[in-house]
Amino acid sequence: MNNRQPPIESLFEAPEIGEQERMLEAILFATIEPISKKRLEERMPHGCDVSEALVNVKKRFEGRGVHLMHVGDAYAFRTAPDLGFLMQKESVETRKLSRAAIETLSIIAYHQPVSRAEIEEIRGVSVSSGTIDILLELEWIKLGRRRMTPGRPVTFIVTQVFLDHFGMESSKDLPGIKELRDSGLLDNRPPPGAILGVVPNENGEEVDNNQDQDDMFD
Amino acid sequence: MNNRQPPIESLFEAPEIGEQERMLEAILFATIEPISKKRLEERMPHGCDVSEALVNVKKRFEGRGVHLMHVGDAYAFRTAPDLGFLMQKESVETRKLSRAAIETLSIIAYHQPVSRAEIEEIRGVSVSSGTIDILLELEWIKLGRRRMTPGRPVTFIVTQVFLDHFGMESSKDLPGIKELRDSGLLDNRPPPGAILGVVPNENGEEVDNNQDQDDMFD
Amino acid sequence: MESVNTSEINIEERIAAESLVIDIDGFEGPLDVLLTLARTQKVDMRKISILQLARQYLAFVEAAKRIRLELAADYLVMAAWLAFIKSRLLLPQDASADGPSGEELAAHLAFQLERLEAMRRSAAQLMARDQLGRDFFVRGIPENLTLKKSYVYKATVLDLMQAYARLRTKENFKPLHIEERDKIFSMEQALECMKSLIGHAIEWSTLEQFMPDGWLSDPKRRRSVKASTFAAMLELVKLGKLDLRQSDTFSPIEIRQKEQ
Repeated sequence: MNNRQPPIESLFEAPEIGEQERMLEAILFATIEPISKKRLEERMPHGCDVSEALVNVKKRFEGRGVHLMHVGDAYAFRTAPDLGFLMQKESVETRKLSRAAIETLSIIAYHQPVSRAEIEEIRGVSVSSGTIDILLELEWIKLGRRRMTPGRPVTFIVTQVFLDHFGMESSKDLPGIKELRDSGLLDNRPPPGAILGVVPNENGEEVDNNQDQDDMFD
Repeated sequence: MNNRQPPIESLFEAPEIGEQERMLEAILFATIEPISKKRLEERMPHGCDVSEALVNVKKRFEGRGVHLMHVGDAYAFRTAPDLGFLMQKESVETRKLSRAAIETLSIIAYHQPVSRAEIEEIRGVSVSSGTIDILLELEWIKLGRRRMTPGRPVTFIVTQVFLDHFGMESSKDLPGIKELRDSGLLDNRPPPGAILGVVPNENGEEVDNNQDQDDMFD
Repeated sequence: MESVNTSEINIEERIAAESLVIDIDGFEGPLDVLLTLARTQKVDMRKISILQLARQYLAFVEAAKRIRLELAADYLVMAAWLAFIKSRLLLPQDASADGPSGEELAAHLAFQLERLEAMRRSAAQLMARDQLGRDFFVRGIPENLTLKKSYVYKATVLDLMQAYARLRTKENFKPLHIEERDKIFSMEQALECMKSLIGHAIEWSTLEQFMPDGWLSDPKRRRSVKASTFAAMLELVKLGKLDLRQSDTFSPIEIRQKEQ
């Protein structure tokens, strides 16, 4: 514990420069935002030479883990930029792909090369850019050749990363429709609500899959 | 600006001690809560001698406006207490504790681990749940181990937040604790005969302290 | 040995006792009162005369009774207890008597008082220490750890196949065709339609009369137009432009322009 007395008398006589530096250090440490020289002068005892003390404090922290930085017209302690890597913590989170993404991916895998319009036709709903972006970012799909039809739409194909992730040598390894049916996957119909109901897409927009809702009024 | 490169290679070779000190300064300056030595070691590059670096950093900041404080098994930078008068802006209005809460807190600090019945015996009155709740809420006390006596009462102990708040490294720093211990005032001296154990609770019902009331926590 | 006579307490003690009584709410139980009384003896807590203290306390209780102050049970329990200690201290020690001697009981009470006083003193010293947020301060601009979050997306071949299977199964159903929208009569349309008609509805008319021609033959269109006209009607009632009535459950709903 430090037993120096607060310099009450300093209202009339400024504390020595070393003490002024200690004061600046404490204020700069505890202040919740960068603080201007004017505000520092207001908070320091009367008669202090804040400019000189600031220069000294800045010098004292040169080359240390924390620097006195000039932020606009204000001052603040900041971690030395070269130590920023200590301030990061990596975290990896496992996420499940959204239904839209996995459906889009499966369409690309089974139908490649396939255009966005074709994906939309198969899914029966529009495909958001977000969905495509996630798949592109994952490097599971990439752009294929442009289709030689009006508008020259881009097509999508799956990548080597995709094949590696799913443990396939080529997209021909994907089970065919017949196999799907034989394995019972095609007969395993999802509950009607899941297909026929109002399904929000990944943007939270509701996509009306169902044209027969008005039955409720009969 | 400091252009030293982050020591990427340090996975295999620890940075020199001066660099380790800079790193500690950066980490400790950046955080509010005290950080345990173990956590510091996790965040520092492999092979660092955190203990030595901590001693050096502590020394470097001695007598400055900001100190490295040792709190329990953790470390934190705090402004020097003698400069508190400069900090009206940062002052946090703390809840004014009741006399009962203050006394209960100090009994827990000096007698820990201590059961509720023991606190009541020392104060000669029952301890309301509200008092305990306030101290728990402030995170100044927490539950300790159950006493291995009949009824297995819970005990209370003070926390690292408590030590941090009062600027103590451990409860050995409690004012006058050595004298109190030497004079036997911290001994658990059971009353001669059973009748002394009878202390009325706040409803005026007599509660036998020897049958620990703390069962209410069960 | 001093005799025990509560009427003999001196004026000073009485005043002290009465001020205690008046202040009773300021005390935290009988031990607190005892400690306050003990301080009036102006001796080291270890040299306190328990006998004298017991007398002081009993006088305090007597005084409280005299001014008919309701004392909490614990004050009376303490009084009984002190009377017991006093009798043990005053009577010659009976070697055959059970339980602790008067001296042992007195010593423990003295210990309790000394301990309570020590704790009070310590509490004061503790609170006088430099405190965080009052005398010393934490970092004002913490640089929190930035979490570099990265996501690993998980999907299996089975997920892929099931998704595809779901889509192919869906193909059995008719996709949504835009031309089917012509079977929908929107609420906006219904509102338009009704607003243009209510000016003429001076007499009660059924709701059906407000439904546009050509919408009632096709069942789907009839459903839609019924629903939207009904909703539009409610809206106009809410706006205070229509009155409505229905004579019985399921009987025709009738509306007319609200009278001005």
